[in-house]
Amino acid sequence: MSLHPMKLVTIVCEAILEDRLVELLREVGTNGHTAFPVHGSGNQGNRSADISEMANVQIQVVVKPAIAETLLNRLQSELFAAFAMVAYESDVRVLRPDKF
Amino acid sequence: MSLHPMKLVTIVCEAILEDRLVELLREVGTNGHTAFPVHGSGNQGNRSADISEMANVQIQVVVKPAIAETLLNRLQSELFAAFAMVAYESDVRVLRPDKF
Amino acid sequence: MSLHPMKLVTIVCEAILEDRLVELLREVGTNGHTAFPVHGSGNQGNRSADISEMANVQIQVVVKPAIAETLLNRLQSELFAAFAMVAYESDVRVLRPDKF
Amino acid sequence: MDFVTAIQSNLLSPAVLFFVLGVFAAVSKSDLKFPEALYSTLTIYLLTAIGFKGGVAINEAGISTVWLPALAAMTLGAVIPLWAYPCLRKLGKFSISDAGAIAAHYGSVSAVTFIAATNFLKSIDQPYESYASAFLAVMESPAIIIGVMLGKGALGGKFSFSDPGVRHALRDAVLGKGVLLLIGAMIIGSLCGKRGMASVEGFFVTPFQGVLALFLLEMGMVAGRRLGDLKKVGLFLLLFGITAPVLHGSAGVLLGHWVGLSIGGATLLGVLAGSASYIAAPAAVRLSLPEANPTYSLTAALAITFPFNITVGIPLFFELAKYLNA
Amino acid sequence: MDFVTAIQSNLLSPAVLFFVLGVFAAVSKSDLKFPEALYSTLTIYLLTAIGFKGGVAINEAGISTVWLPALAAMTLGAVIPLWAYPCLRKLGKFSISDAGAIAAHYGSVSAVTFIAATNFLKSIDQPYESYASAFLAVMESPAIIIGVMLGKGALGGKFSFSDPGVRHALRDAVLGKGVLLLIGAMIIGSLCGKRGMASVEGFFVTPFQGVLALFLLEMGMVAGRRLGDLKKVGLFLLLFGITAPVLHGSAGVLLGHWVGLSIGGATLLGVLAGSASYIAAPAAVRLSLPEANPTYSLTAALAITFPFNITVGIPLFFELAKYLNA
Amino acid sequence: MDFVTAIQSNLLSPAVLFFVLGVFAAVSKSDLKFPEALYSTLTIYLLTAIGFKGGVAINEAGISTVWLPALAAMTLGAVIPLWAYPCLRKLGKFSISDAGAIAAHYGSVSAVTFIAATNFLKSIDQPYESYASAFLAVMESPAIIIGVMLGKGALGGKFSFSDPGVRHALRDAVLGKGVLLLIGAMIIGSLCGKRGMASVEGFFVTPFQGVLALFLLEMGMVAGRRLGDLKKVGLFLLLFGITAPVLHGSAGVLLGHWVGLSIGGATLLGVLAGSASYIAAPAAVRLSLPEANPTYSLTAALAITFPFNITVGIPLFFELAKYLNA
Ligand SMILES: Nc1ncnc2c1ncn2[C@@H]1O[C@H](COP(=O)(O)O)[C@@H](O)[C@H]1O
Ligand SMILES: Nc1ncnc2c1ncn2[C@@H]1O[C@H](COP(=O)(O)O)[C@@H](O)[C@H]1O
Ligand SMILES: Nc1ncnc2c1ncn2[C@@H]1O[C@H](COP(=O)(O)O)[C@@H](O)[C@H]1O
Ligand code: NA
Ligand code: NA
Ligand code: NA
Repeated sequence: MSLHPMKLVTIVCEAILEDRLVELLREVGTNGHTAFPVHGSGNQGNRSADISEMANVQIQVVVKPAIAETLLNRLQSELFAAFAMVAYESDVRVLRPDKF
Repeated sequence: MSLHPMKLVTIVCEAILEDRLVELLREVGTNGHTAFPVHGSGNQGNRSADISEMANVQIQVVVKPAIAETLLNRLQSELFAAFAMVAYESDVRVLRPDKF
Repeated sequence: MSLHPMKLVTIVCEAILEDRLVELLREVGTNGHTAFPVHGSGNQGNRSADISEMANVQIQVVVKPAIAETLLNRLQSELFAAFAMVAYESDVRVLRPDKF
Repeated sequence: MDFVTAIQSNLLSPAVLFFVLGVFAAVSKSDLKFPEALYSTLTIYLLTAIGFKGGVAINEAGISTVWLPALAAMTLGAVIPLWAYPCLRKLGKFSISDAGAIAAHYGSVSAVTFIAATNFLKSIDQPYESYASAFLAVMESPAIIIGVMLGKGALGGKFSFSDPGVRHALRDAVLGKGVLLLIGAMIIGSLCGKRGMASVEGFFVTPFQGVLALFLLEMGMVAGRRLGDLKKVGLFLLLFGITAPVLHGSAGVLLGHWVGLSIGGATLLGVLAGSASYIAAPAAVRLSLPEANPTYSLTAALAITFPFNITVGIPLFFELAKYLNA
Repeated sequence: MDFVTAIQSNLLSPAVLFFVLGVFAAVSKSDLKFPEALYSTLTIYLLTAIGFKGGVAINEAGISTVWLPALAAMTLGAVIPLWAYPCLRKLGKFSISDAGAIAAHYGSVSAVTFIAATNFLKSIDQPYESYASAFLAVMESPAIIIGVMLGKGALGGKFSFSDPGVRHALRDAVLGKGVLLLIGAMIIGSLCGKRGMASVEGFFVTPFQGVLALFLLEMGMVAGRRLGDLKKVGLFLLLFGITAPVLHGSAGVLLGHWVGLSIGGATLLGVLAGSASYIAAPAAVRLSLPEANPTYSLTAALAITFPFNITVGIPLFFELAKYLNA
Repeated sequence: MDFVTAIQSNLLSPAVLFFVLGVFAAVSKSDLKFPEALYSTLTIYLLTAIGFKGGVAINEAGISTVWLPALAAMTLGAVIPLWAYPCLRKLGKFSISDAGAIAAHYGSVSAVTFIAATNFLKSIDQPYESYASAFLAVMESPAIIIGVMLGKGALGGKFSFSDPGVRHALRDAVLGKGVLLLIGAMIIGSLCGKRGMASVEGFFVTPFQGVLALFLLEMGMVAGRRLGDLKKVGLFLLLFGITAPVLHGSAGVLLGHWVGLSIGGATLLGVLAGSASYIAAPAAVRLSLPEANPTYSLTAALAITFPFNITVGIPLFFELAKYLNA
């Protein structure tokens, strides 16, 4: 078995942004994503998900390192200022590198 | 405090596979798992979770490195071909190594 | 783009502990958290989330390394013995280090 | 009432109009979305209610009245995949497992289509055998089992009952949530009879038609979201998705007429035969025939045959039943 | 019945009392929590039911009766943000986008407040034009569009229709789930008429008032959880949250009286004008005016204006309508 | 009607049969699963409905009629853990916290068992004091508080009211969702009276018995999934899970008879005393007595005592009440 290094980018943001984020993901060249219904808290206060307007979504995407960088840069320049969100990157290893 | 390195294996797949995957996890010797209801997209198209047949599940399991390898190999040989799924491995650190 | 190393602490525990954990997070100085409704299994048996008493929650928090250590230590001393739970730490990189 | 009036009366029912609204919501990319828990809840409710009502009706009618048409229905369900499979293989050029999977879906039945048909009959005051949901219950499983056997290569002699996939299909065909709720509630209804019905009528009967309307709103969205997949399934499956319900449905009406069902009852048997499963079959088939591409069967059942039956099929089978009886 | 009796009768209704219980549950930090799926389900149910009933009423009354008051309602919804915006800018010192966002919320309407008002009227046996939910349907969108245009800087000439934010708002104002369900169900109801209503009455009418009570329990919790945010929004918005409904509501009652609505109908138009949206507007405004702080508009609409209307506003507008008619 | 007929009539009710179907679904590993949101929704509905109806009944009967039997009920709930605790310690060899936890569950009450009992009485046309749900409301908390105090070592003098665990239990026993909904809805019902009931009857009464049947289907699955845990809890707890309801239930019937309740009312007090909590108690106890193993109390309450009461207990207590009254 040989494992290949990839980046996992995790984004937590207002659920209302989901469609727009998925579009952005496609624009930077990702092949898929996974979305989690979540709630939480942060600088913009509690997001308790009691009503859909206050729900969050976490989006995770496994990508090649170059794409991770583009993605984070675009989040920074286009969305960080106006929306409640966090994003981070970490290292993962996959079996089928050409899938991502 | 001393932290001990472990592997975290993450599997995203069709929700219908959940029971079968949990069985497989047990067979390779894991002690527990965590499951998330998720939706997403990938090579096999959108999995929007609007009906249960189109829902995904993410399964995460903290394991000793040797088990991670066995697990990923079995996923590769038994499930990757026929089902919509991704799997990856990453490094984590735990306080109670004998729990895993 | 410059990325800054942070720790991601992941805690999976009985859903009933959620409020208490969030309080503890605040006490150790975190700025936010993300919570996932999950189910799973472990040493304390199946937690199938069929009723809310048997549901789990996963809490993830991005923190400075020093806080991660404090947090894990407090979990160990205050909660590990009495509740069904696991906790682990991993490395992530963020764009806005002062947010965490 | 002729065919056009029948179609019209069907199209102007709340159920069908809410279905259309759902398709519109999906196609126009509205942010309307039903929580998955609501979809499951509505499914559980509809299956339980229809099963329970059918059981009470069996209790009233007596098993001696029910067994013959039920057996006919069951046989029909088992036979449909046997002819559909070679047709899908030869004409449609589908792989063995894909052909088996699609055959399983079309031999099995759609509870919601059946319920919509009972609503249609009720709205035009056409009586029907109220134990007809027994047909629904017994038609779910046989086709799934036979379809999976075919998809495993039964015709090529490759098939064996010890195959885990086949055993899984057998289990799921009998214990899957659709069958379990229908048969379970039916047994309960037949044990409780009228007295039991009196106590739960305010839940299983009073709001039933409105719940169906709400469910069809969701089904419209579910179908609408799959319209994009129509391109992927190819022209043959598009045609199959409309021809199959007409053929199977007509066979069902004929058979119903032949075993002595009323116009309403024969219509319902036609609707069942003509419908394709999207609750019981997909789950059972996915794990038993993992090589089969679920996009084919699900798109055909959900985005072609279901809308066709809901709008045109139901009044069509009704007209046929009327014609046979005249 | 004078004002005090009207308030009293309103306060002692199950709906309002369950709202109070919800606020208590939130404030006392009880572990009572509605699953999000339940909140969505109740919203879908209430919007669909009210739309459908309104459509049936339009079918009965004829479009010739409905168009004038509906047009008046729509105009009122469009005008409110035009006066609220400068007031929020000048007196409240809000930023352009915040002022536009708040104006959009207050020009648009709250379906639940409307439903609570119809319940109030029913409970005191006060008749009203049952097609009044058509006003609800047409008042949701215009204010959102105008509020977003203002928030984008329309008054400073900075605004353009090709702005993606504005186009998004236009889309959402027309295809957002609130509007889509209301208008869609209304069209369905007007196509089906009484006959369709008969079949789904057991779902859309029988349990309706009880479902509203349950929903208000949840709304009480939702509002209660936001009481802590009152500190953040400042004194001006607190005052605005109470003054605006009184002013807008009175204007609505006057206008209703003027276009010939009955006491009940004028009350409902007042309630609509006085209410602030928390379903349609937040979603549309958030993506169109991302720089606006949603805490302002949501707290004002949910934690101030909504409770005010539910308890005091509804009987107030009713008394005003009665007074005008006397 | 003798005991056998009573049991039979109870076993053939939709509610009990759906419970059996649920157990079968779980044991046969069917893929039937209720979404968690549905479980919560049904719980909220049942608690609210039963509380509201009870409140309306109190409004009718007057507090002067209700207070004595309610006080008796409350006392009974407080006394049960006081005898159960030493029995669990001495005979069952349980740890201090486990014994306290189990005692809390058995002193507290199961709303669903109570509701099933009212359904049973209704189905055999046996009248009962309709304010009896007040007993349910006042019996939830005391036992939890006393059980937690015992589990914290109150008998060994180790207990203190400033202990955070105890304060948590006090809070939860009063503000936990079960108690809050029951008492809250009861107060609302007693404020609204008949007039309020008229408006929400179509939701809180009409579908009530059917909703209970659906809920018992889910409870059957929940109990069925825990059957495997029976091995873990040991023989003593198995016996306790059947003996305790019989003893407590008989005491309840006796006490009810003694304070002047009718046959139906005494039956209900017996059912309450004999039932074990699985909504209020588990949540409160888990955080207050974290060292207690929740498998013990939850398995005993859910997988032993609940099925026993639903099937045998209810007709048993009814027969006893009849016998006392003869
Ligand atoms: N330090 C953190 N760790 C994990 N999740 C976070 C953190 N901070 C914020 N979040 C998540 O990101 C969302 C938006 O954060 P914010 O923009 O800080 O309000 C929150 O509602 C949380 O779900
Ligand atoms: N690059 C990716 N990053 C994160 N999740 C993915 C990715 N690709 C696929 N997935 C998830 O895995 C599921 C199956 O993927 P696939 O087999 O590619 O269709 C998708 O529905 C997603 O939930
Ligand atoms: N090895 C593991 N990997 C991932 N999640 C786990 C693991 N072990 C336990 N868990 C999660 O933590 C919860 C409590 O674990 P435990 O205390 O071992 O029963 C379980 O219900 C799982 O959701
Ligand atoms: Na069929
Ligand atoms: Na308004
Ligand atoms: Na008890």
